[in-house]
Amino acid sequence: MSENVDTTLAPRTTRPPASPISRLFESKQLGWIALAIALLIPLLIATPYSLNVMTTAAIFVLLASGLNIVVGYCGLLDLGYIAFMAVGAYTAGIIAKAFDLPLIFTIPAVIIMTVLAGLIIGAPTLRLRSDYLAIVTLGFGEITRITANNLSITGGPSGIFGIPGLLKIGDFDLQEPAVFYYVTVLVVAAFVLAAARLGKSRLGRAWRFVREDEDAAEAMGIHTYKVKLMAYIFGAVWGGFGGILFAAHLSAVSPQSFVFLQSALVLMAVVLGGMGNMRGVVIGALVISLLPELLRDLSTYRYLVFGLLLVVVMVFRPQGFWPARGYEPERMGDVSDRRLAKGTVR
Amino acid sequence: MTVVLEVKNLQIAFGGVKAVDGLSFSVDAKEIIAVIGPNGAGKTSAFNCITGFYKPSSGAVLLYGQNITGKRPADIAAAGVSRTFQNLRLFPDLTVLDNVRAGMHLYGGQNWLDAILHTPRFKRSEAAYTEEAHHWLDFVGYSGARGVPIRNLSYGQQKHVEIARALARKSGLLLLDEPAAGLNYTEKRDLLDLCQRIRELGTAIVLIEHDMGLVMELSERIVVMNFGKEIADGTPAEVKANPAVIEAYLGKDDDEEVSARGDA
Amino acid sequence: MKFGKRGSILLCIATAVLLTTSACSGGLLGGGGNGGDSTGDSGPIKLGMVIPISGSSAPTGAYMKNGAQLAVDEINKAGGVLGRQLELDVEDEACDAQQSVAGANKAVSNGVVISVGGYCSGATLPEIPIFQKANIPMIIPAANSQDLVNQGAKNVFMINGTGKQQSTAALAFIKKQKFATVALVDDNTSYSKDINTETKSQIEADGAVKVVLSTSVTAGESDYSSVVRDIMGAKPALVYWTGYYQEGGLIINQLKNAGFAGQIMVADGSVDPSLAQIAGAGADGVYATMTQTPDTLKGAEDWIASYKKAFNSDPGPYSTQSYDAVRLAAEAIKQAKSTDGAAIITALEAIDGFQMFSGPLKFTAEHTLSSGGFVILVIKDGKFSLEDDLS
Amino acid sequence: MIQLIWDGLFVGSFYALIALGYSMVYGIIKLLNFAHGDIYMLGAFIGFAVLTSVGGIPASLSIGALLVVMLVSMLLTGTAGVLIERLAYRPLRGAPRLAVLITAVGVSFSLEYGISALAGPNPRAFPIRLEGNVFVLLGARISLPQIILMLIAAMLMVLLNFYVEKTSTGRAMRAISLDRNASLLMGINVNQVISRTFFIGSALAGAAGVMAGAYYGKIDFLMGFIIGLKAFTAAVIGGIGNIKGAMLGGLVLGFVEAFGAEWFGGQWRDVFAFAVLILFLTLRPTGILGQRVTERV
Repeated sequence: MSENVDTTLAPRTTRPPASPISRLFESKQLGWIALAIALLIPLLIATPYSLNVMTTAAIFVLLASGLNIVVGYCGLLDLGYIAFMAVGAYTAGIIAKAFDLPLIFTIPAVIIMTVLAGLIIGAPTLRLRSDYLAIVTLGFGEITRITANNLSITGGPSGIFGIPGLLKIGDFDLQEPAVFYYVTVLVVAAFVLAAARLGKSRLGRAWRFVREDEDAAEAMGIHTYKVKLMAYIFGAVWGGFGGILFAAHLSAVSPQSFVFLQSALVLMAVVLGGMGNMRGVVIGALVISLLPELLRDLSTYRYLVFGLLLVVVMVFRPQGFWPARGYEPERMGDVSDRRLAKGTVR
Repeated sequence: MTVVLEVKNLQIAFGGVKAVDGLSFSVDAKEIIAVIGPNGAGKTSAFNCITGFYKPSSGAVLLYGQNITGKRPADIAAAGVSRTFQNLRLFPDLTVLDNVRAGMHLYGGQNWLDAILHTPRFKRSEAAYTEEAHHWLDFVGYSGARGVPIRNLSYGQQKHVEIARALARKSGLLLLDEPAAGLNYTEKRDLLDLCQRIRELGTAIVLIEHDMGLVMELSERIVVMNFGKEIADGTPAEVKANPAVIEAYLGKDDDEEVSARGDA
Repeated sequence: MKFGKRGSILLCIATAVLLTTSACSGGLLGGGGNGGDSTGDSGPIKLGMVIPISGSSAPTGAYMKNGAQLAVDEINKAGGVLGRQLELDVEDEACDAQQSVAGANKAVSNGVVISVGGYCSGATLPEIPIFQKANIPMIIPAANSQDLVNQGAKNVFMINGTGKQQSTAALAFIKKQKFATVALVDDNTSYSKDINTETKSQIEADGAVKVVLSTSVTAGESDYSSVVRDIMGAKPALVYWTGYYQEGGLIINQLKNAGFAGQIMVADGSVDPSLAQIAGAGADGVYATMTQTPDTLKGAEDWIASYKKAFNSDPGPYSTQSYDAVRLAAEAIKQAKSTDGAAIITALEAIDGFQMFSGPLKFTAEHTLSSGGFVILVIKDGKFSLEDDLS
Repeated sequence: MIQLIWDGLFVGSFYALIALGYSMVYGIIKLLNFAHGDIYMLGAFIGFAVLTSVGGIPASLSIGALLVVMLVSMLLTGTAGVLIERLAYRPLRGAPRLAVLITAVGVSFSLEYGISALAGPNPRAFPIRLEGNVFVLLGARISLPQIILMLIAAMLMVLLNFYVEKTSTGRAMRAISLDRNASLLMGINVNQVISRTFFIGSALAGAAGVMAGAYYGKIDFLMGFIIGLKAFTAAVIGGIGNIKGAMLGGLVLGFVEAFGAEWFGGQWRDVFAFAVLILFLTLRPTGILGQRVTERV
């Protein structure tokens, strides 16, 4: 997505000229600027409420970046994504509470459980087309929630509460709201960066190939089912970490937090922001999670507005507000050596 | 000469219709073979059987003597078969370079951890991917912009990219499905030349083609199919003289006949 | 996002550490408006109320808000507390943990000194550590899960009967009416399941009555034929529905349609005028375990009249408890002569005989009501009326 | 046991009515109309609005009134379906499936929370109630309203079947589901036929909504969500795109759920239904009556 100055002989006509604003938005430093802003905000406003809202938003960004791997990169419509967060939050909560451990030590278990969840949800869906896939993932999401509601190990309908904090060493408690906010922002930033980098690697390309044309990808030797499973697994792990942060933030986990609506909200963040473009998704997630807080009094109408927004965006801008632009630098370095028409018989 | 591909009595049926009914031929290294026949003769179905997209009802496909019948397309591709599609199957939203990189997926050279951490290994491998992608685009004589999405390209350019992608797979066998369709005279001459250069790389080519002039000039052997059955297999001269082939083409009232005469 | 400036990461981490340390020292830059301002001696005393304003429990939230507002207005008219006026700060929880935490934090940020909200147990649970950390006592008017006090947080006081007390009342009535067999049905929410399991264990410990069925249904559906089948098969003398009125109405209707001959009793979550509407003709004669409502209280006519005058509507479930919660909060602040959390908690623990709708108040050691105040109501002509005050 | 079968059959006939709309729309434009369950909810609320505005209706007239209200509701929900297709789905024809699906999710949200904003989030008691005698047949309790509603459902399905099999529009529908472009070339007004499909499917769901309101007596703005999922499950079990399959699938799902609830307990019923859906989709995605289709490369 980052653009260099174009120095090739290639015609530029096919590429829309970048306005100063879009150049700013495409800037490599944008991520760092955003992170800096996120880190500076508490200096201006640090009420428990504002910290709480911003922490929630940051966790939501993490979820959206994880779902973006599944939906945006790999094109697998997942309507039950929140199930991965549920698995992460419950695993972390149950273990931390049972052994009275700081949440941070539950990370290995959460990774194992979410990878398993990714495999379990991913494996049966590999052969399915997108619309069937959507329903099956929705089904899995509901199954996860209902199961958590019915089992006693998950605390049944009241869930788990009184979950220990992330980590506490002497007087230094990561659970202190301001500290926790910074921890969350840094963790989320790391995951967003990791997801963005994955997107621009061999695996990330394979995801896009599968999204664009599965048969052609197969013909190139890409095992589409392995690649899809990888997308699920990464999505699941991202969701799992979201779950740990969620459990630490609320100190309680209950099934009501993992209803279909939540999955739909994360999906909206991804879709509105621009599927496949990590920056757009981050913006989308911030909008979706902060807007309702700003409009707290209008909460009755927010899902109506969201629903209409989804339709309008899809009809007029199906690729989202800030989609992946799909350009990359032309040849770097030795532009003189084009070997263009070599061997062409005239 | 090593035998690259051997197709033995291949059959596939959809419902009651036998799309391919007893196709057998073999391909030697560096050989160029054409599969021709009227529309609906089962040529593309045969390709799909060979590359694993269809599971043949019976018969066998051997690659370098190894049985690859009924394997997954990805496994067959990994074993050394690359292909193009009848109607371009590129990745329309991805850049030209990314499309060619698809052919290089099996090169490996990095894993997900490298990607997240941006290790030197990752950077090396990405640079190698890019360089190689440029190389193959140069090789097929692609002259357009390379950092733009495929959508923005002309049909001819897209054809080039698809061949570059297939070549980047670096396999011993290349299946081209109607590579000349929609190309003008100069472009066809370029294609002819390209195929010769591909052969020089050590790659055998099997192509489905309707342009008889191209087929006659390019291929060493020709397999003729009609209604799923193989009706001839021989050198261009032999096939041209084969009464069954003539009947298949002249007996039918379609454009095959016209192009066969016009371009021969 | 190419990995451009390695230095900038270090910079960012450095900034973060810096900010973190400054954050620990309290109000970050410029001592931003952190909570606790109103612990000063001027301005109104703020009461936080985190209740459902949106979502499916929104109607109850409105009843609660009105009840609390009525008390606030009365106290203010009488001169306030400690010479200061009271002010209600209502935040939405939508019965969702995430929103309730945001709401609680907002209340803390707004500088409330005491919380008088809490309807959905699942959403109220995660509020506890937030108020606890801010040294803010919670008087919970409606949420009644035993889990709320099981954590042993010192700042939590429940003035609604707990699931345990409700179960005791149910058992007392069951024995009084000599129902030999009971079926317990919950809707798989924490409130409902709590009562179901508690009732079951109490009945089994008592031994006089037999539980022939204890099951759950999924809330939000229309067809409850499977539970109706189970009940018809188990043939209990009484079905005790511990869930909310939406499903309660459907189950009563479907049971009656299936020709169920036994009696039906519902828990307080189903005590709503809509229950009878949804249940249709079969609703008459359905019992309910409930704390006193203004409708059923003798001598509450004045209160109902002033409620009607203020809000132009009838009071509903938990209007009285919310009203009492505010009055209790005011009383505790008066006794403590301070808005300091610890002082208020001590004052609340010391309160004895404070008159509420449910009777004179005294907290137990675990901060629940010493007597639940549960009574038995019955539906007559589509309206709840007092059947048995269990005294 | 017989009771179980009867209960399953009764719920299944609701599923079938809604599944039909899913299946028809999927068959003709390969769209999973996520908002279809909410049309059912819309139907119930339209019925509610009509009955409330008319005022009290004597119980003796309730069946007649129900039929009239059902017709009105069918007309309106059918129109709503056509409008939704026109405004939300048609502009996206040819767009990636993901985009269309997300649009459908958006429509579903708009309907649910639009009604919630208009009628309030509280559940409403339906103004008329079908009451009737219960009699015991082969050990199963069967009530008169159940029989009436099942007869109405069966009648609607028979009519639909006749329409699809025997009329020219029905033939056009089947033609489009086989090959839209060829149908266009053959002079079929594809847009019109798609509109009609939406109308019929939505009208059936609207009828089911009114029936559910009258039978169960309670309606709320989220009532379509779960039943929509169930109906989709039914459509898949029967073979999506296949009208008889949708009917069969509805009844099968009704049975499966009744037995699942019996064996595992009511709180596991939905888990059981979804598990069956996932099993079907992975093991036999074409359903009971569907034809195996080879996807073209």
